[in-house]
Amino acid sequence: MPALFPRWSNTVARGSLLAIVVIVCGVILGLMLWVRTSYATGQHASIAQPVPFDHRIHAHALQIDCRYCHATVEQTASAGVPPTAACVGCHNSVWLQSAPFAPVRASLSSLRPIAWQRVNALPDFVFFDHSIHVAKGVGCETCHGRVDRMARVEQAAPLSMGWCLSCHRNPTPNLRPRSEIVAMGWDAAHTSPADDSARIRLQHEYGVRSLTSCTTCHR
Amino acid sequence: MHAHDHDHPPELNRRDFLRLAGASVALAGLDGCSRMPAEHILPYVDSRPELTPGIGSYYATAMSVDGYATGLIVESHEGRPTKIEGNPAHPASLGAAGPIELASVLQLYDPDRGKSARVGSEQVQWERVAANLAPAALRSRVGGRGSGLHLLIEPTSSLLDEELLASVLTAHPDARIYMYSPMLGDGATDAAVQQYDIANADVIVAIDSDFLSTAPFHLRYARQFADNRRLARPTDAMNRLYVVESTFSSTGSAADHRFAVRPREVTTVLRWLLTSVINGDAKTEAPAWIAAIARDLRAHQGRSLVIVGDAQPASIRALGDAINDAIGASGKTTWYTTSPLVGHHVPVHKLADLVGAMDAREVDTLIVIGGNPSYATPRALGFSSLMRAVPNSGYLGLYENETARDARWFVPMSHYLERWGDARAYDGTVSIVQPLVNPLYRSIAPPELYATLAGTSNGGARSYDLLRASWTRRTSGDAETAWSDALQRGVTADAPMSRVAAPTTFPSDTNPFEGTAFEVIYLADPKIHDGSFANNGWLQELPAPLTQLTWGNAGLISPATAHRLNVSDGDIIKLSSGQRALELPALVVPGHADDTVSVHFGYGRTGSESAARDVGADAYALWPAVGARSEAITVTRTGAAQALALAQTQSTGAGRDPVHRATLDAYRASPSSVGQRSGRVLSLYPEAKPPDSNTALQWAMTIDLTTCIGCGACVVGCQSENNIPVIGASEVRNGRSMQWMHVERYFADNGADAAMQPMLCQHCENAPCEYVCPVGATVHSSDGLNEMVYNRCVGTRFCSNNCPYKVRHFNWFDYNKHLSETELMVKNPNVTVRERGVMEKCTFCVQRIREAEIAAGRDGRAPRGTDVQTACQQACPTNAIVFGSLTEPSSEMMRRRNQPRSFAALAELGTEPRVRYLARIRNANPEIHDSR
Amino acid sequence: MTTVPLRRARGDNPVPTAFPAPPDASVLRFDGSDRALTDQLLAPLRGTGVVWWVLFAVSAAGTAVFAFSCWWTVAKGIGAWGNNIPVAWAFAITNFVWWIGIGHAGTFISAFLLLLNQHWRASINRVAEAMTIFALMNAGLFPILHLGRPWFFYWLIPYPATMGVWPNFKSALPWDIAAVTTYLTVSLLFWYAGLVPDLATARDWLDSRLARRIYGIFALGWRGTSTAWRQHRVAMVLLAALATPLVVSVHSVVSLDFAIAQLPGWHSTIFPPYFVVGAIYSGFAMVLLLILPLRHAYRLEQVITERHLDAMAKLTLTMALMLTYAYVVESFVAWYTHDIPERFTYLFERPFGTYAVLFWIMITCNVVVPQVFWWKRNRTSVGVLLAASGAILVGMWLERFIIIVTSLHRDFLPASWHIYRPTWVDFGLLFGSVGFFGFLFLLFVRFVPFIAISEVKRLRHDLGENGGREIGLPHA
Amino acid sequence: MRDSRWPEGAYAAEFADERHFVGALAMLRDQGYTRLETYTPYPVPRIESALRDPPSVLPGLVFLGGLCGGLFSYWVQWYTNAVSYPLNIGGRPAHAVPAFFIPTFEGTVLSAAVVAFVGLFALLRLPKPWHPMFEIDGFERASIDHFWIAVDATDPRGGTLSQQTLESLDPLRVVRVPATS
Repeated sequence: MPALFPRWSNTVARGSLLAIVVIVCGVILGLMLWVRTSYATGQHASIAQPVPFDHRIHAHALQIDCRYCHATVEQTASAGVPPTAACVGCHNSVWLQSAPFAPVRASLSSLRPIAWQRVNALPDFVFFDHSIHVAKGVGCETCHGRVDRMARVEQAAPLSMGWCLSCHRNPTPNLRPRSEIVAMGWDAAHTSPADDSARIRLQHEYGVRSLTSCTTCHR
Repeated sequence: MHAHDHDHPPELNRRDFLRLAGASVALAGLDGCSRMPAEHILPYVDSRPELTPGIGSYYATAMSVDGYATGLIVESHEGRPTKIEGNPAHPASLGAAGPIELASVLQLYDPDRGKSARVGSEQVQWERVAANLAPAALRSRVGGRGSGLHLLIEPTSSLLDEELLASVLTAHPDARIYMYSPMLGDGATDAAVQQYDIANADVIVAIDSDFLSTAPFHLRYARQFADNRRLARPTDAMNRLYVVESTFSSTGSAADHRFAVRPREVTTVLRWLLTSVINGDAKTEAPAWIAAIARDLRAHQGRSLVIVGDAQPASIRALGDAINDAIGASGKTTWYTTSPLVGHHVPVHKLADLVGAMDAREVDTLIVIGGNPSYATPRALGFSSLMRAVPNSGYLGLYENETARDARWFVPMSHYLERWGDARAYDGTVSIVQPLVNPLYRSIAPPELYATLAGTSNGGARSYDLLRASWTRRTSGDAETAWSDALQRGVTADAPMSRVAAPTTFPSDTNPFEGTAFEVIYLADPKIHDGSFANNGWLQELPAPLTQLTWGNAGLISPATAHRLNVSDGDIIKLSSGQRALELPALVVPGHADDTVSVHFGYGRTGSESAARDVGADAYALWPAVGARSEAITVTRTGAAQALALAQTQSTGAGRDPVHRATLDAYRASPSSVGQRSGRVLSLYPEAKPPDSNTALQWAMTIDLTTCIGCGACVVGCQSENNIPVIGASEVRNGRSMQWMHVERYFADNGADAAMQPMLCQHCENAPCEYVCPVGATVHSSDGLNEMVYNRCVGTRFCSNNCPYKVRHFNWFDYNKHLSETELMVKNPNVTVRERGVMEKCTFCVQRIREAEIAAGRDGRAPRGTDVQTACQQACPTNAIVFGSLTEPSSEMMRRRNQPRSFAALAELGTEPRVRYLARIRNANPEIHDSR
Repeated sequence: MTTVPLRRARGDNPVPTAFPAPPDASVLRFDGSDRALTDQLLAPLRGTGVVWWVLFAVSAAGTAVFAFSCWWTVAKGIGAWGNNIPVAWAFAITNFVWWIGIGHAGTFISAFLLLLNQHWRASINRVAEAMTIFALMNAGLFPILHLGRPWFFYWLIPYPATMGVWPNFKSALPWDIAAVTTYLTVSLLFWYAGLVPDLATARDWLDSRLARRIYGIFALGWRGTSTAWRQHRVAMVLLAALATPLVVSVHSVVSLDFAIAQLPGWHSTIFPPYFVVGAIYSGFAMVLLLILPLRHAYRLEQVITERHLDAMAKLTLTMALMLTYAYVVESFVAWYTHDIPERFTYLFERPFGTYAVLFWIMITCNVVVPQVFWWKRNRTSVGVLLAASGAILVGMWLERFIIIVTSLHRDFLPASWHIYRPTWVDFGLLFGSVGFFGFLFLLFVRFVPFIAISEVKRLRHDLGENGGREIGLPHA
Repeated sequence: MRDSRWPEGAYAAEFADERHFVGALAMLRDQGYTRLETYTPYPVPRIESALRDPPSVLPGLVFLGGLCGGLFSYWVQWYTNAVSYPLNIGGRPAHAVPAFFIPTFEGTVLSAAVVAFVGLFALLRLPKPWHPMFEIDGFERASIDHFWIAVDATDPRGGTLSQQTLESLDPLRVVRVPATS
C-alpha cells in the first residue's frame, strides 16, 4: 500500500500555508488602501447637473466673484446655491429659450427649485460652517480646488475626517488674506518663505486656533 | 398664489415651507450613521433676504390657553418653526415659557390633526360648508332673526373675535353665543378677574391655588416669586410662602410651610384665618399655625397676600377677599379687573344655558368653535347625545375628536402657528398672533368662520385681512408703524384691563359636605391641561411634577389612606358616587391630604388622536357638575392592578439626602455648613491640570434649588431643542426615559417637604464616563464640555454604568424610525438625530455654544459666556438655571456659584462637576413646628 | 500525591521536563497492550451510539435558539433585551464573564498542572483544553453582540483609520479584547500542538483512506522522530509557561471591567483574585460535568480513575473555601468603609433587596454545597460530583449576575434607581449559548482524540517499568 | 531533523518493545553510528541520552518574540493615545502608564506563544505529509505501539553494512527505505 500522500504534497502543503497567510494579510491591507482611494472618497467623480453650468466660463472667463452666486458663504454655514432668479439676472429671456435652460424655465414657471446634485457631501453628523472658515482666512480653493478649471464641479478633497484634522491641527499653511479668499491659484503663487511668515502673521491677526475638540464639528 | 403674496409682505416671508420640506429634512441630519445617499440641493426659486438657509429666524407671536395669551418668540428654520421660547417683552412670559407652550410646536406637526373638511362622511372643501353658512342660506334654517343659531366657543380674549361675533349677532340678532372651558367653568363668563402682584408680597398664603404652575399668568407669578428669594447673600431678604392644599402641587413644593388639608377643610381654614386676622390673638379653636400665619400676615400689612384658587366657588373665594381687605392687601397686592375674555360687547352665556336650550329642542344649528365639549363636560350632562340630536351641528377644531364625532360637519381649524389673530394676556395686554407657516392642511381660523356667518365674506375672507381691517379701525394714528412695531415686540400699546371693585358675593357659612369617608378633588392636569394637549408626546412623556407619572393619570392618595385602603402604586381603585363611577390606578404621594383622592382631567380620550387614545382614565365621567372642585365619594379596591409609567420609582433620598437643605435661619447662622462637601480623591495619576481659561471659555451651570418649582419647562425645552425622541409608556416603564434633563424629586420622610433637583449631565472635569469608553466617543473639550460623539459611539454602555448621576440615555431602538414627514420637520437642524445603538446626553446645548463662537468669530471678537443661553435656562420660569463661563467672575452664574450654599452633587466622588447646585433654603416661620 | 519541585526537574536542561515524578499507580489502571489502549481511546472516531445522536440533536436545537436570539438582537436592537438605564449591562455580560471563567479550568489543568508535574492530568487535559476553547468562543461572542452597533466592533482595535481616531487604552474594554484574544489564541495553539501526535495516531490507526487523509493533513506529517518529541516537549512546556500567567491575568483583566468603575459593588481591590478563583472554581465544575459522562460512556474508568475524581473534588473544595473568604472580606470591607452606598449594596441590597432570593441561592450553591467534599465518599461518588458541579455552575452564573445587576440597579442617586427584568431574548442567549457549547463539544468528542493518547502511553510505561525510577529525571 | 535528507535512502528496523528498542539504539551508537533516527509512538527520554542532541533553540526564540511583542504593544498605545491624537479623557494624562501596562503584558504573551508554535513546526520542518518512511507498509504502528530505528545509507560507519548490523539487533524486520528526493 503506497503512502497516504505523494511526494509533491510536501510542496503543496507549504505553498498553501504561505497562500493563507498572504491572502489574509492581503485582504486587510487591501481594504485599508481601498478606503484611501478616490473611488471610496468620491474624489474627482464627474457628476452631471440638471443644467450644464460651466464654472470655467463663469468663474474664469467672466471672472464672476464666487460670492455672486454663493452669496451666503460669509454669513451662514452653507455657502448657498443661487436661487433660480439669480440666473435670470444675466441670462435674458432670449437666452433662456435655448435647450440647456429648460430646467431653469421649468423652475421659474412651476416655482419649484432646480434639483442640483450635491458634489461635496458631508455626513449628517458633521456640522461644517463656511462663514467661519472664510472669516478665518481659508480660501475657497483650499478645499474646493481650482473650480475655475472645472467644466463639471467635482469633489477636490477626500473630505475624510483625517483630512479635516490635518488642517484643524495646523491651520497656518492654509491661511490667506481675506481679500484673497475667492482667488484661484493663490496658494500655488505664494510659496516663498516670506509668504509663510505672512501666514503666521495672519494667524495672529485672525485669531486662528487649532480646534480638535469633537464638538467643533460633531453636535 | 405666489403673485398674490406680494400684497402681503409680512406674510410672504414664511410661506414656502412645504416646498422646502425636502431640503429641510436633509438638513436635519436624520441619519446618524455614515452611509450617504446621493443628495439633492434645493435652493429657493426667488431670492429672499429674510430667509437665509442655515440661519434660524425668530418671530413674535402668542399662544392662548383658556383664552389667556402668553407671548412667545418662535425660532424658524427654512420656513419651519422648530422651537418655542418666551417673549421677554410680554407680561405673561417675561421670557419664560411653560411646558404647554414649549410643546405646542409639536402639536402643529401632529399627523393626527384634522386634514380636511367634511359634511357627514363626505370630504368637501371649506367653501362648500361656507356656502351653507352664509346668512341667507342659514336664515332658511334658523329663522329670520337666527333664533335657532347657537355658537359654543372656547374662551377667547381676541378683540377680532369679539368684533366679528358682534357682526354675527347683527346678521342673526337672536343667535346665542356660549363660552365654555372645563377649567374656567362658569368663571369664563365672569365680568371680573382677580389680579395679584407677587413682586410686592413678602408673605403669601396660597389656599388650594397652584398659582406658580397652572393658574393663568403663572409664569409671571413664578418669576416674581423667585426674584424675592434669590439670597445673593445669606442676609438678603426672602419672601415667605404658606400653602394650604390637598394635592401636592408645584406651588406646594415651593412653600416654606405647607399644610395638607381635605378639600372640605378649606372653608374652615379660611374662616379660622379670617377670624384670627380680624380678632388678632383672640382665642380661637384654630390650630396654632393658623394664628402664626395670621400674625405673619398682619405683621406685613399691605405687603402680604392671600390667594384662593380660582377653582374654588365664588362664595369661598369671597372669604379670601375678606382676609385681603383685613390685611390691607386689597388694592395693593391684589385687585380685580374686568375680564380680558370676550363678553363685553357681545353677550356670552354659560354652558348650562346651551344644554337647557338643546334639551328644549330650541337648537337647530349648533356650531362648536374649538374646545371639545363632547369630552370635556360632566358626562352626567349628556352633552354628547344632546349634540347628536341637534339637526345641524358643526365643529371647527384641530382634531376629529369626540366633539367632531358628534357633529354633522367638521372643518379643520388652523393651529395658532398657522394663522393671524390677536389675544389678550391675563392682565389685558394685547398681542398679535402671527403665523410662522402656511396652514399645513386646508384649515381655517375662527375669524374666517365668523366672517362667513356674518355674511361679510363668502368663506374667502382671510384672517390677515380681517385683522388688518380691525387693527386700522381701532388704532389711532399711524396704524402701519404701530402694526410693524407690534409684530416685532410681540405686544401692542393697548392699555391693560381697567380695575373694578371686587364682585360682591356673600361668603358661604356652611361646609359643603360633612363627615364623609372620602373626598375626591378634580384638578387641571399640569401637562395636558383639560385634555386639549393629550395628543402631544412631549407632554405625555413629561414626568408630572411631584408624582413623576408619565403617560396617564392616577388616583393620588396619601400613604395613610393607601394603608387604610390596603392599596399600593398601580392597584386599581374604584371611585363612585351614585350612578357615576371611575376606575383608575392608585398612586401614593407623601404629603397628600388623607382620605382624599386627587384626579386629573384630560385623560381617557376616545377621539381620533392616536397618542392620547386609552391613556389614563377620564375624570369627566365622574365630574358631578361644571365648576365642581371636589365632592364626597366612596372608594373601593378592585383587586386589579396596572403598571404605572413612573419616571422615578423612589420617593425619598433613602437617607442619602442628595439635595442640601436648610432653613433660612440655619443658613444665616452658619452659611458654610450648608454648601460644598469637599471632594478630593487620591489617584495613581498626577493631578489633572486646571482647564486653560486663556484659550477658551470654560462653560458651567448653576441651578438654584430654592427657586426650582419642578414645573418641567426645562425638560420640554430641552426635548424640543435637542431632538429628543418620544418613546412611549412601555419604554418609560422599562426605565429607558430619554429626556436629557430630569427633575428629580425627593420627598422628606414625613412628606411635609419635597425637594426638586434638575439632573442633567454634570460635565465633570474628571468624568467617570470618559475613561471607560473604549473608542473615545465621550471625551473632554478644551472649553470644559463633556462631549458625546454619537457617530463614534459603538454602544458599550460602559459610560452609563460608571456615571454616578445616571444622566446618560441609550437608543435601545431606532426611536425616530416611524416618525411621519411632518413630525420630522420639528427636528432642530443644528442637532444630530441619533441612530439606534448610541448613547446620548445633555451637551450644554453645544450647538448654541458653537454658533455663538462662530458668530463672534465672524465679527472678529472673542465670544462671551453671556452669548449663550441653554434651552433649559431659557425655559425656566423662575430663572433657577444660569449658564456661563468660569472665566467671567462677574457673571450671574459665577456670582451664584460663589455663594456659600453652592454644592456639587456627589462631590465626595471627586468628579469635579461643572454643574453646581444652590442648597434649598426654606424661610421657615420659627413659630410653626407642625407643618403637615 | 508527590510532586517534584520545578528546580529539581529542570536540572541542566534549559527547560523543565514535562515528565512526571514517580506517581502512585492509582491514576492509571489499564491492563492491556498499547494497541488495545489506542483502540479504546480512538473508538469514538469510528462512530458513536444513539446517546450521542440524541444529545447532538438537543444541542443543535439549542444552537438554533442561540442563532435566532442573536439575529433578533441585531435586527431589533439591544432594546430586545431587558436592559435599561441604570442597568445597562445584565445577562450578556454575565454570560460573558461566566463562560470566560469556565474556560479557566482548562488552562489550569493542562498548563498549570503540567508545570507542577501533576501526572494525573494526562488523561483529562485534552478535554479540559477543548472546553476552554469552546467556552471562549462563546464568551467572545457576547461582548460583540452586546454592542449597540456591533457592526463597528473593529473600532476597538487600533488600526490606521482615515478618521484619524484610535481606541482609548485607558478603558478596560480594549484590555479585555487583548486579554481574550490572547487567551483564545494561546489556548488554541497549545491545544493543537498537543494534538498533533494523536492526530498522527488517528491517521495511522483508521482504515478508510479518506479519513486517514483528512487526519493526515492535520497531523502535518508527524512521524514521532526523537527530535520531534524533544522539541515538542520543549514547546509544550514553553506554551504552558506562557498560558499559566494567563490563567491569572485574563480573569483579573475581566474583573477590571468592573473594578475600574466607581460603582459600589464593583469598585473593589479584591476583585482580580476573587474573579480568578471563581473562574477556576466554575471551570472545575464544568470539567467534572463533562468527563464524568464521557468516562461512563466510553468506559474509561481505567484511564479516568477515582484518583482523578478525588483530586478534582479536593481542588473544587479548596476553591469554594477561597471564594467564601472573598465573599466575607467584601462585605466586611463595605461595612468598614462607613460609606453609605457601599454599605447599602453589600449589607442591604444584596442579602435583603430586590434580588435577595438569587443571592441566597448563590450562597447555597457556591458555599454550602461544596462542603460535601470534606467526605471521601462524596469525592468519588459520580452522582454527588455531578449534582455539586451543576449547582456550582448555577451559583457562579448567579454570582456574576448579582455583582452586575444589584450594583447597577441601585447606585448613588435614588432618583435613578430602577428594577431590571430579563426578556425571552436574554434567556434565549443564555441557554442557547449552553446549547452551542454542547454542540461544539459533542463534535469534538466524535472527531478528535479527546484523551492525550501519547501522554497516557508514556505515563503507563512510566508506571509499568521499574517503578519509574529514572523517569522524569534529567538526562545528561 | 536527522531524517530530512537521505540522498541514498536508509535502512529501517522495527521493534515491538521499548526496552529492546532502546537497547538496540544504544548498541548502534556504541558501534559509532551517527546518522540515526528513531520513530516512537510516545516520547522515550532515554533516546536523548543515546543520541546526544544539542539543547533546543526554541526558548531563545520565544524570549525574543515576547520582547518584541511587548515593546510593540506599548508603542502602539503610546503613539495612538499620546502622540497621534491626545485627548483629555476624564482628566487623566494622555500617556497613562498604569493603564498601558495590561495590553503590553497581553501582547508579550501572545507573540511569544505564536513564536513558540510557529517555531516548533518550523524547526521540525512540518508540515511534511510525505516522507520515505511512510512508504513502508506497516510503518503506521510507529505511532501506535511499535518502535523504529532508521540508519542513513550514507552513514560513514555503516553504508551497506548497516543492513546486517540492524538485523544483528534482531528486530521484527529490517527494510530499505527510498531516498528523500
